[in-house]
Amino acid sequence: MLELIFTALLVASFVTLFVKNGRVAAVISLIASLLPVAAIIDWGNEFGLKIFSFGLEKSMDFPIAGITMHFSVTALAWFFGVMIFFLIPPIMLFSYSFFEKNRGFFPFMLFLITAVFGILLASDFLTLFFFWELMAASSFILVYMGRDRKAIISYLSFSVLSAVLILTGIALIYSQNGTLLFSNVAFSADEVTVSAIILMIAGFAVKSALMPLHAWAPFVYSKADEPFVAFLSGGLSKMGYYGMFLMLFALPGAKILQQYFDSTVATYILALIGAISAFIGTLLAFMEDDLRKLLAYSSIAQLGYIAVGFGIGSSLAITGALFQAFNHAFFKSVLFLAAGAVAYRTGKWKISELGGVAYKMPFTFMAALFSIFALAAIPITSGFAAKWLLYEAAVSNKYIFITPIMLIASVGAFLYSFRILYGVFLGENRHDDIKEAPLPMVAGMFLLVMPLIIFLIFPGYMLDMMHSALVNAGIGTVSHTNYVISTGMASYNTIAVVVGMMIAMIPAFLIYVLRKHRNIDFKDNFLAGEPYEIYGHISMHAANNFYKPIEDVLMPYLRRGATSFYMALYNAMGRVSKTVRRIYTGLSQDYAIYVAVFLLIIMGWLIW
Amino acid sequence: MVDFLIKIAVIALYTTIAMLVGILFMGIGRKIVARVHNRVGPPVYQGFIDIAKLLTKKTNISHGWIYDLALLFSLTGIILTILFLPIGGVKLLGTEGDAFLVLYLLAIPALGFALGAGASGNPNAAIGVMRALVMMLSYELPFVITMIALMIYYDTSSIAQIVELQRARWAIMIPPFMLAAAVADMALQGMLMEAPFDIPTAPHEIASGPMAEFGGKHLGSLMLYKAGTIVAYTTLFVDLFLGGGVVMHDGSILSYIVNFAVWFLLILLIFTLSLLINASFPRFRIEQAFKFYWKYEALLAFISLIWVYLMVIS
Amino acid sequence: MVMHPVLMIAIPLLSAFIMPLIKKAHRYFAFSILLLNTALSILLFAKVYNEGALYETIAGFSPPVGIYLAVDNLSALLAFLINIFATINFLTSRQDFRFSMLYLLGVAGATGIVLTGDIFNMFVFFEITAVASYALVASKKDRKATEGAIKYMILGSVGSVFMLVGIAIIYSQLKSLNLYDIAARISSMDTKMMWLSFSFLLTGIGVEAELFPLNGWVPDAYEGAESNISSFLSFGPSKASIYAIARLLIIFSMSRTYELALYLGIVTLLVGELAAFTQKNTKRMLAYSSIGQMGLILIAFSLMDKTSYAIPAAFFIIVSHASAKSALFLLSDKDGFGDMSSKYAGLAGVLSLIGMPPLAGFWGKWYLLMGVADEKIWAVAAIIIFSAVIEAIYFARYLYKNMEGKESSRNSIPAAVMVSISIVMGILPILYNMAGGVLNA
Amino acid sequence: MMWPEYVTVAALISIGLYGVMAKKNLMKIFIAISLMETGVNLLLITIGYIPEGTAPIENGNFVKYVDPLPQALVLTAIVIGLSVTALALTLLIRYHSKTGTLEYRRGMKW
Repeated sequence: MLELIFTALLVASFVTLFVKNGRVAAVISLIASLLPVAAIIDWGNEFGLKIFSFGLEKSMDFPIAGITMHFSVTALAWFFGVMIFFLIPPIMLFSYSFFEKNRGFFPFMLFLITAVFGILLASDFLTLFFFWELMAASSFILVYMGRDRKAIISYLSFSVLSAVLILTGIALIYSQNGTLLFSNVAFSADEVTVSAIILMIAGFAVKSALMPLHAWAPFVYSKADEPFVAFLSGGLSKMGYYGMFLMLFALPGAKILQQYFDSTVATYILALIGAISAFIGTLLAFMEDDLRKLLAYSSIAQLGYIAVGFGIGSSLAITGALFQAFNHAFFKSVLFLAAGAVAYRTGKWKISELGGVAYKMPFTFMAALFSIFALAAIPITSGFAAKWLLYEAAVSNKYIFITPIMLIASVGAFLYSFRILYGVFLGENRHDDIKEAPLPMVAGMFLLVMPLIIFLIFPGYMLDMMHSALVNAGIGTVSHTNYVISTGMASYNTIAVVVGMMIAMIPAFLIYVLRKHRNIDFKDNFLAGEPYEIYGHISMHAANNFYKPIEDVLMPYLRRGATSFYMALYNAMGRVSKTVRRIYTGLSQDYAIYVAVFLLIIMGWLIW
Repeated sequence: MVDFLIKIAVIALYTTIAMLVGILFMGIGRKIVARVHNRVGPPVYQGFIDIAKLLTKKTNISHGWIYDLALLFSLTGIILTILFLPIGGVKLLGTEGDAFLVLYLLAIPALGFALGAGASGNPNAAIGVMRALVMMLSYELPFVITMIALMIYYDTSSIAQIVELQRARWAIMIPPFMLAAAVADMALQGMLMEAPFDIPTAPHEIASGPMAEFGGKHLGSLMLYKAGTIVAYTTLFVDLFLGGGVVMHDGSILSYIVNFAVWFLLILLIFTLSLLINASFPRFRIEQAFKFYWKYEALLAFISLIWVYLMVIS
Repeated sequence: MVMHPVLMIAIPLLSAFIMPLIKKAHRYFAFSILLLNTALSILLFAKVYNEGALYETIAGFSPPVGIYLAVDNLSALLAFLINIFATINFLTSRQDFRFSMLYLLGVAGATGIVLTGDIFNMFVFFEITAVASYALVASKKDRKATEGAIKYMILGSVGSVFMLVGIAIIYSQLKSLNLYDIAARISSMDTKMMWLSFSFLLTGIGVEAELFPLNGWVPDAYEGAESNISSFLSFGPSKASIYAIARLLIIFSMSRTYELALYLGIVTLLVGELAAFTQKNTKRMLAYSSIGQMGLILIAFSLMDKTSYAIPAAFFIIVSHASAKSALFLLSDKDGFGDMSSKYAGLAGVLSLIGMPPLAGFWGKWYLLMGVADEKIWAVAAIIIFSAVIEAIYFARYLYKNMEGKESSRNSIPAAVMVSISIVMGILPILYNMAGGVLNA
Repeated sequence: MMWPEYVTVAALISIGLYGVMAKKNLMKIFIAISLMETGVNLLLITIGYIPEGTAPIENGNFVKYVDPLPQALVLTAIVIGLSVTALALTLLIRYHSKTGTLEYRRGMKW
């Protein structure tokens, strides 16, 4: 049955490769993408999501002659599966309208889903790595379709870097243990295992765009097709954290690191890197003018929080991290899709060129607004609960550096949130000729917003879903009811917030309702009746260099970032390469000299 | 059920009082500044007159539903925040959330306000919002660090709990928190948008900053929001450093009244202090304010944090 | 079924000389010969796989004097690979009967190198392949092709002289030319003479196997030749020669030779990849990249004595490189990927070369790093990681540069078929029972 | 010990190698290569040579004979050398027709 799902996905992928019509391909992909969702729902009976069951097996050994690939679903994989596979059908729905022609998005997206499915089910390192690489390959092809030089180069090189790091780690573990099965691997605190763990975590960190391995993300996110980027940021980046969780907690790497270094320094560094990612990512985000690059930096920042959670490593922190991962999957997908919808109608990406879209595309705006609330962790979406758990964890562990950095990064999120809201959606209405995005797009976005609202009111459900994953990994869980989370430090009652908000809304609502108003186009108001046309050449939209004052202060410190380091490295390699190529002088006489010298040298080396 | 209704009634009572106090403070503030400037100034109840006038205006102009969100969000958000702050030792919803929640609840009105300003379409409003947001980024850093110092010292993040634990000794009596309180007071200056950090509203510069396009009920509710923020921020400061103004712990009716009076005096004191600074300093440009907070304030705050940390772990 | 491995050499060799007689149908004839050869190689492989290594004498003389073929799993597989790629590659030929003739000669020679068990025979086959290759490179008739062919020829001739010197030294000592006989009695040789002959042989074969610094001809010949001939060079002679070097290493089975091969492989890898890094000309870039890959194969072979992963690693890198690089060379006849199949063939080729599943390159990378980690040679692991990233960068640039194409290449279908062989080998690594025993150990 | 032969072999190969390394004229380079081939052929013959040995033909006096195998090898090597030389000459003709000279000028590099 399980192999049927794999086969069906691959067949669908193969079929869509030959379907020219985007709509047909989208429908096929949509149906195919429901298969993993069904599998997840079925497995949910064991892990806390009881909807229906059709008796899918939970593990499978798939022999290809000599090698056996081991698949089995764990609580952890199931939780990540919920996070990732529920994203895909709405994205496919969105793509139904987004792609008129099938340019290769659908087949490789399905291929990618197959790979992700494989990674989550893998229960040995070979299977994990095989599907990991499959994921890298298919996502690279999707990036390749974005046709951007920097994106292609950076994505491929970082993917390969991640792959070889992970592979070296796996090889080390294998040489130490003689087995690749997760269940048989027994870690011991020696150099080889520790370096394997560190290498693998570095490899996984590339996928989750953790600084300083994030340099590919801005280029890729800003140039590939939007639905893919939504999945890349929402879904694929979580795969890196899946791997990290696997290494650190499921196979108890964190304990080994602690034993080996005799302190929590290694995981502390991970947390610090996460916090710095969050901080720098935020600063870079609000200075960015390209909407997609802004969202890319924001992704780097938001994903950093997850690393902080893993680094702190307490049950509170990990719960928060997983919660944050879940939230990020959904709100960032919506934001990228909304950006895609806006671009679909206006064809523009620059924030300074957009403006006033909300008046024409109110539903897109509403979806984006909700996800921005989640992103900024405003307590009217589930985004707050996750960050709250992380702050509680950091403060209760007395992390005096990490906590302020995280908090201020989160404040910085308000800045770029407003940049999106104002620059793209509000302000001067510059697009009179556009209309609301097509229904499938809007439906896709709203489907993705739903979980953010559900888990606002009932964060306990989310904690229940990750319960068995945490227990299996030997991490305690956070005490909670459906709507109250309590830690040693404080408690957070979502019903109190919601009811309190309803009460607090009464006066505002009364003022709003009791005093009638009439709508006036804003132009009439602030131009005091003068015809707008005479200002036609002046921009009424203050979106160029929006954060210029603070940019002037911060830019000198941020200019020498990781990206410029990689560029310098690239240029240095280019110079080395030019020097090396001088060896091939093009003169056969020189080559003959090389041959003679080579002969003499090896003769000398061997004989004496 | 009766308990619930009583609670609702208490909540309603306290929020109403808090808002009224806020409006009163607006008037007091104008009076104090005027006196420092050697002017007569408007009467103390000027705030009530202004708001009443704005809310009863017949012509109200809106620029669409997003513009109206400003009204809804800002007033709702600030009242919600006040609900989660212990006032004079009375924890309304204070046990249901903590300091982090309050920090983020304070963002709701700000973001709603910003939405409205953005929707008003006036570029000056957007610039004002930009300055407000950058100012927020600036003052949050030192403020957050001092707050973390408190949390680490008292080993709780709940404000109600912090108020409880200050029964024996207010936080400001403890040496590192003297420093922290000084830092937080400067941060408060930014939060209240008083000089030298008043560039976001910049009263004499760009037509009242973000509020440029507001009028009628919208402006009225924004003034209510402004009144609420005065109470909310000063109360937050009092709760964190001055034990919430709690001096009597026996739970009698008298203790409620005394505590309330002490709370009122303390926030008035804090507010007056802030106004005096306001009246005697010129204005920072936004990047100067940013540098001030992130360089000097943050450094001082961090010193106090490390001090506290060393105290706690030893 | 009577299956004599010599048929695989004899048939193309003979039919090569029939070519001038049947000028008109030469293409069909040559193609059917290649097809037949491929079929034979499959049969040969089946036989070797079932019955173990095969030793066949020719013309009745018994070893060590007689000429002699020795076929084991790996050589049968390589013979199969060379023949099947030759068959596919031949589909793209548009030249006249002389091309078909030379091509068949080259294939016969390369197959011979792989199958032979006699060192002088190996030399003869080397010369057959080499002479055919010189002529093939020159067949484009422009200045670049001529220049490339001349350089190839000069170095190749010098190399062959050195190889012959090496053979002569061995013969003078052991009075034997049989590889197995030599391997058995190598220790009875005078040490200095042994090293002398090893150096000469390594230098001689190394020229063909594109080892640094003997590979000066490589970029020029690859750049100058017609694209299908560059493709032939990259799966035919070079792969046969690297296999010959592997045999050489087995014969002189000393830790020093393996060490030398490891260093040589590393240097070749680094120089090749670095030189490719900034190369703008596509074919030249692919040629430099080939050099790097040969280094990688040599590294894999140099671990033969230490770990059982070495041979599968080398094999899969050979498969991946032979299929993918040949396909990329085929596609290099036009600027950019003009049609779907060339685009996907190019993508799959690159992905195979940088080691992504489900392509053969993945298993190559997997086994190689497994082997390196097993031996705990960190420097080598670091160098492999470094070169993999370098390779990824320039291949990404290659893909970007070729994204848009105006005209579709006629080679695109054969290239796609070639790459699909890499996919098949990647999905069914196991047909060969080489990948087994890793997980189940 | 047949040192004069070995010295000759070494000299021939070295001179040939020097020619390949130092000469600009392609014709001279190929002459040098031929020289090397001759040297190595001589080496093979020398290896198989046994002083006062007869030809390896069964004629009654079949006691001490030279090793026949190297001679066969040399024959093959000569044939190969011939074919290489022939091909080289055709290439040189083409090179001359393309560039008008046999002096090698650097075309492709780096």
